[in-house]
Amino acid sequence: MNSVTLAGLAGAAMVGLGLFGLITHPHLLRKIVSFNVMGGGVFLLFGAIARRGDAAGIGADPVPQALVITGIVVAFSATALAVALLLRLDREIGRPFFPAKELAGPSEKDGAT
Amino acid sequence: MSAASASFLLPSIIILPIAAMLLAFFLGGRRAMQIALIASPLGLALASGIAFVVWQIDQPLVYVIGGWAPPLGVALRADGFSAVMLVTTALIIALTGCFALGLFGTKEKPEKRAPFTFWMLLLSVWAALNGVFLGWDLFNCYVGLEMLTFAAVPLVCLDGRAATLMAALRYLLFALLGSALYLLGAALLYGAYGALDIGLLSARIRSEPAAWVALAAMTAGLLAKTALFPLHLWLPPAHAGAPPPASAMLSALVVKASFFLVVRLWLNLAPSEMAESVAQILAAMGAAAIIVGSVLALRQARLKLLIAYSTVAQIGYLFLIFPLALGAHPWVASAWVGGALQAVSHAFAKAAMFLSAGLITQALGHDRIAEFRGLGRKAAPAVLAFGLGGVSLMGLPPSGGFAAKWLLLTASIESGHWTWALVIAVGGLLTAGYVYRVIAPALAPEEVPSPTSAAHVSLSGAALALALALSAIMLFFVPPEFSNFLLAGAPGAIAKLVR
Amino acid sequence: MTLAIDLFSVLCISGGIFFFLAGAVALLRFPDTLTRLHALTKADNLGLGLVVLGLLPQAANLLAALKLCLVWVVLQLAGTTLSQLISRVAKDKARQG
Amino acid sequence: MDSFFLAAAAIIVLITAIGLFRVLNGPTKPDRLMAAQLLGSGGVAALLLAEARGARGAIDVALVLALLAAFSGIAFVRAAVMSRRSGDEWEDLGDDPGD
Amino acid sequence: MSATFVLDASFAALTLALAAYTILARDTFAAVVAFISYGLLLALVWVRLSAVDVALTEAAIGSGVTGALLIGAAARVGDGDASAPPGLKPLEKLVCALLCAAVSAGIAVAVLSLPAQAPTLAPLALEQLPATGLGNAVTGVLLAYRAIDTLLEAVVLVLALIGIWSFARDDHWGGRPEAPSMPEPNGALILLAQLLAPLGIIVGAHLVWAGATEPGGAFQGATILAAVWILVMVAGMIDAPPTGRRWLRFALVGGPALFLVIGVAGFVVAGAFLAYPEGYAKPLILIIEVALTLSIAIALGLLALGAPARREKP
Repeated sequence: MNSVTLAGLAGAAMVGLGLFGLITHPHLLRKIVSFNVMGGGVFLLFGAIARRGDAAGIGADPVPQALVITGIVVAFSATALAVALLLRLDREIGRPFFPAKELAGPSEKDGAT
Repeated sequence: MSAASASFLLPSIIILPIAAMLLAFFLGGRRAMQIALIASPLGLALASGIAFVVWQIDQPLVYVIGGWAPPLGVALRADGFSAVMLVTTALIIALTGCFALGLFGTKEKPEKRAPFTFWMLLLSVWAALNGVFLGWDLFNCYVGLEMLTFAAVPLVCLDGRAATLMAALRYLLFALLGSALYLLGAALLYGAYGALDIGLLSARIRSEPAAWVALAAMTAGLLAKTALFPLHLWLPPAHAGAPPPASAMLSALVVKASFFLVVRLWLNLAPSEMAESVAQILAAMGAAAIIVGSVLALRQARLKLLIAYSTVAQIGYLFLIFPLALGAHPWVASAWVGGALQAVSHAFAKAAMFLSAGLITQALGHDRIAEFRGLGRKAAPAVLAFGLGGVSLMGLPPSGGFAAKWLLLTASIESGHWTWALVIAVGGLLTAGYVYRVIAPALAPEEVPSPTSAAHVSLSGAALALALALSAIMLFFVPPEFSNFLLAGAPGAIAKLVR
Repeated sequence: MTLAIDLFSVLCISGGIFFFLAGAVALLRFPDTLTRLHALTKADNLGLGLVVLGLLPQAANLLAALKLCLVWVVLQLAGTTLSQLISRVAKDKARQG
Repeated sequence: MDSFFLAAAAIIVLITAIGLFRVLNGPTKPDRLMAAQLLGSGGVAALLLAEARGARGAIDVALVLALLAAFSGIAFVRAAVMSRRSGDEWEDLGDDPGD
Repeated sequence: MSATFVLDASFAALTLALAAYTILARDTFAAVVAFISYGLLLALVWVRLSAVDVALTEAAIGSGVTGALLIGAAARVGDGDASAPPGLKPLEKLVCALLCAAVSAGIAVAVLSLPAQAPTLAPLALEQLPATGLGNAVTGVLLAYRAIDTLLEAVVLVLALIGIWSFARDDHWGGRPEAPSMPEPNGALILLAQLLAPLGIIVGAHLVWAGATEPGGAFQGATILAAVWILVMVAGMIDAPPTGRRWLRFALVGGPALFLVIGVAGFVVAGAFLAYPEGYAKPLILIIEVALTLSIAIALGLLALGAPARREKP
């Protein structure tokens, strides 16, 4: 066992934790936070893989590093999108949850026009 | 034209919608619509060009971006299947774009939220789809998928009602979970094999734990995005709640992108011994989707929800190809062609059905099936387009859906997979059931004839819906060469078998 | 000479550790939010300040030394402003409630 | 000297992290925030020590952290003030025991 | 067991503990604060993994801006305990927990089974680096080898912004986002903004410039600029811009558009899309990076500000 494998295992555990939060939390903001924890785990896994690819004296494989940078920016955009949607929804229905009773699809006056 | 000189078409078809989108965003307002309308025929021309070249050279067209060869760089690749999907996408984008003129066509000066956003998202969906269908690098495909999600989610809630906002957020959460799992798998594959290029990976991958975990995670993520049963819960409210042209794009095209990548993973990338053990599971989920989706569609009281559940069912058919298109058997070619035809004919039929549902809703002011009596008189062209789309969905001849299902059926029977053959047949009957549920009352005369006449339905809209439905029908008449074209660059065993 | 510098660094950084510890203890033991806030800010700044001071003679070049100071100044500014903001809101709240 | 830096970095992060854990459950929101702030300073200190150990670029990370340190705190205060204004209750900004 | 391993192990344990707290905490606000700290520790872990470029990104975006966004949202929506639907039953939770544990275990098995001789593209990336004129291989990957991903990502930011704006009310379209400033002006905050703004601009520019040879780059620099911009807005010194303005749209698409134009020019002058002509790679990359930085900074700032929420007078 070395530090790098440990980082990979920690990443694995974080993915599981994030997944658990995403599935079980009814609070929508908690789901969004959980998604970010899960993302952190995936990125950390990438980090361990980059560090394993240490060669030619640059410490870590640059390709996975670049992928993680892209991934972090995409995850931020996703979070911003989800938060904006959540805030709008919260304003409409007054609470940060999906209602317990399943929504009835498009409303009656779904003119769609 | 040599293959090398024509390969510039591949990046071009990604550049075009992106450039159009950036320009439209800058110019704003009405220009967004005009740019989208100008870009779509150009895109169709590019897509046809790619299809023509692939057909001519009879092998995949490859483009190495920036001259940096994989594994360091990224390549794009179009095989027959990609080319067909590109053309389908361009056609449906163009036709739904024209249809949307009635809904989101803007004349006045100040920029309006929903119309402007719609045209921007239309261009973005298109760019992302082209990226995924040409993607030959797992991470490049990830970025494409994310782009698709970010474009598709706001389409769901363009009208801003609480129900659609909820549907959009649920869709977003499912999609993000899917992307995270997909990225996880890509990371593991890179860690194990040092490449993200599908071609290089397929040469290096072995049946070992890292590969199994990676492919399982990616597949689970993609299935969540495709809404394969039992991960379909987000789809019906999202697709039924969106405005009709948006629903058409979402149901016809967007869900196909993640299915396309599942095909890439299991038929192009995974070693066949791995694929064979998973194929039955995928097909079983597909079969369950066909039955459950169709039964749920039968029970819907609202037309748009019925069509959305029908998408859940029709996606199931696509997954039947996995056990049938594997190995060196005589039937794999028909399974492969059948699967591709199903993807394409469903795209046309479903787009036609959602657009006609939009017209029907417009004519009646609601989409409650129970109150459809007399609809045939009020909105005849819309009902006709819906019916023709339905013919293709249930697999009646002559239609693209019939060709697709017939090929899948014969492949199942030849390979001895009687269960799948039975499911295809039962699915067809159930489909006939829910299409009949809509058509029968629509054709019945009204109990109390109302004075209103057929003036409600926009003729151009109906013509576009009909054109889409007829495209689904016309796929029945494609020449046999079309099969060879679909087989160009098809995954290893399938292509070898034919040659 | 290097020994003297190293000794200086060790002393300063150890002092820094002490203040971080003090900050953490203050967070746990002090009775109310405002006193915790103030104690924490001080400990925070002194702790980091001493670490920076200890590292200054170890800096490779002038730019690195400058960056060290910059980090401290920025954090000092941020911490002070934030604690001022929070205490103000807390006071307002106390006045209202 | 290297091992001293290493140990110092570890100790600072551990101390501040333990402080954070102790306070995460409250009593009040500002406490939690300040504890996070303390961990931020600790992290910055650790990064500076890492740079001294030869981790190139760590100081830039420290600089970025320092620049953004106040950011979430300010977001918090602003949101607190806004929700107070709009009449929502902001239960534990003062000294009333929360949770 | 070496001292560094103990350090790494304790960092990993701490980060994991914070992740667990983030997920399991009852209180939403506490969870978000824990998440911010989690991001901070991740940045330290990235430094330990010799990935300083990523550490910078994580510190700036992963922890910094994301944290601010989430904390603002948490303050807005609160716990909502009263309206909470009934949660999962303990048994269902247990099933979920087991499922997630199985996922983690599966990934762990995969991690442990990775080949001892790790495949790497590092030597290849370094070997080709002189052709780009860059000194930082990560920037080489982002702007040369995999430039298409970076281009698409810059477009994704604009797209996410369009998505967020589309959640506005119809009559707010083209207007300004909700006023980002504090209700009453605060002297300390204004002073902070006045001092940090020039510093932030210098540091941001430094990160972009240094990115060619050392850790840093457009995304990290842009985040600092975005943060400074928001700070100045929160201090009330400037207002959020109206989202319908032509100059703002231009600033947003300028970076990706220039990237695209240079990429298309590559067809003609360098023989491939997104290829750079020999000898001109470095200046072109720097131009792209500067343009991207500005566009990304504005996009990130606007993403954090949210949908338009005020009517703009025509």
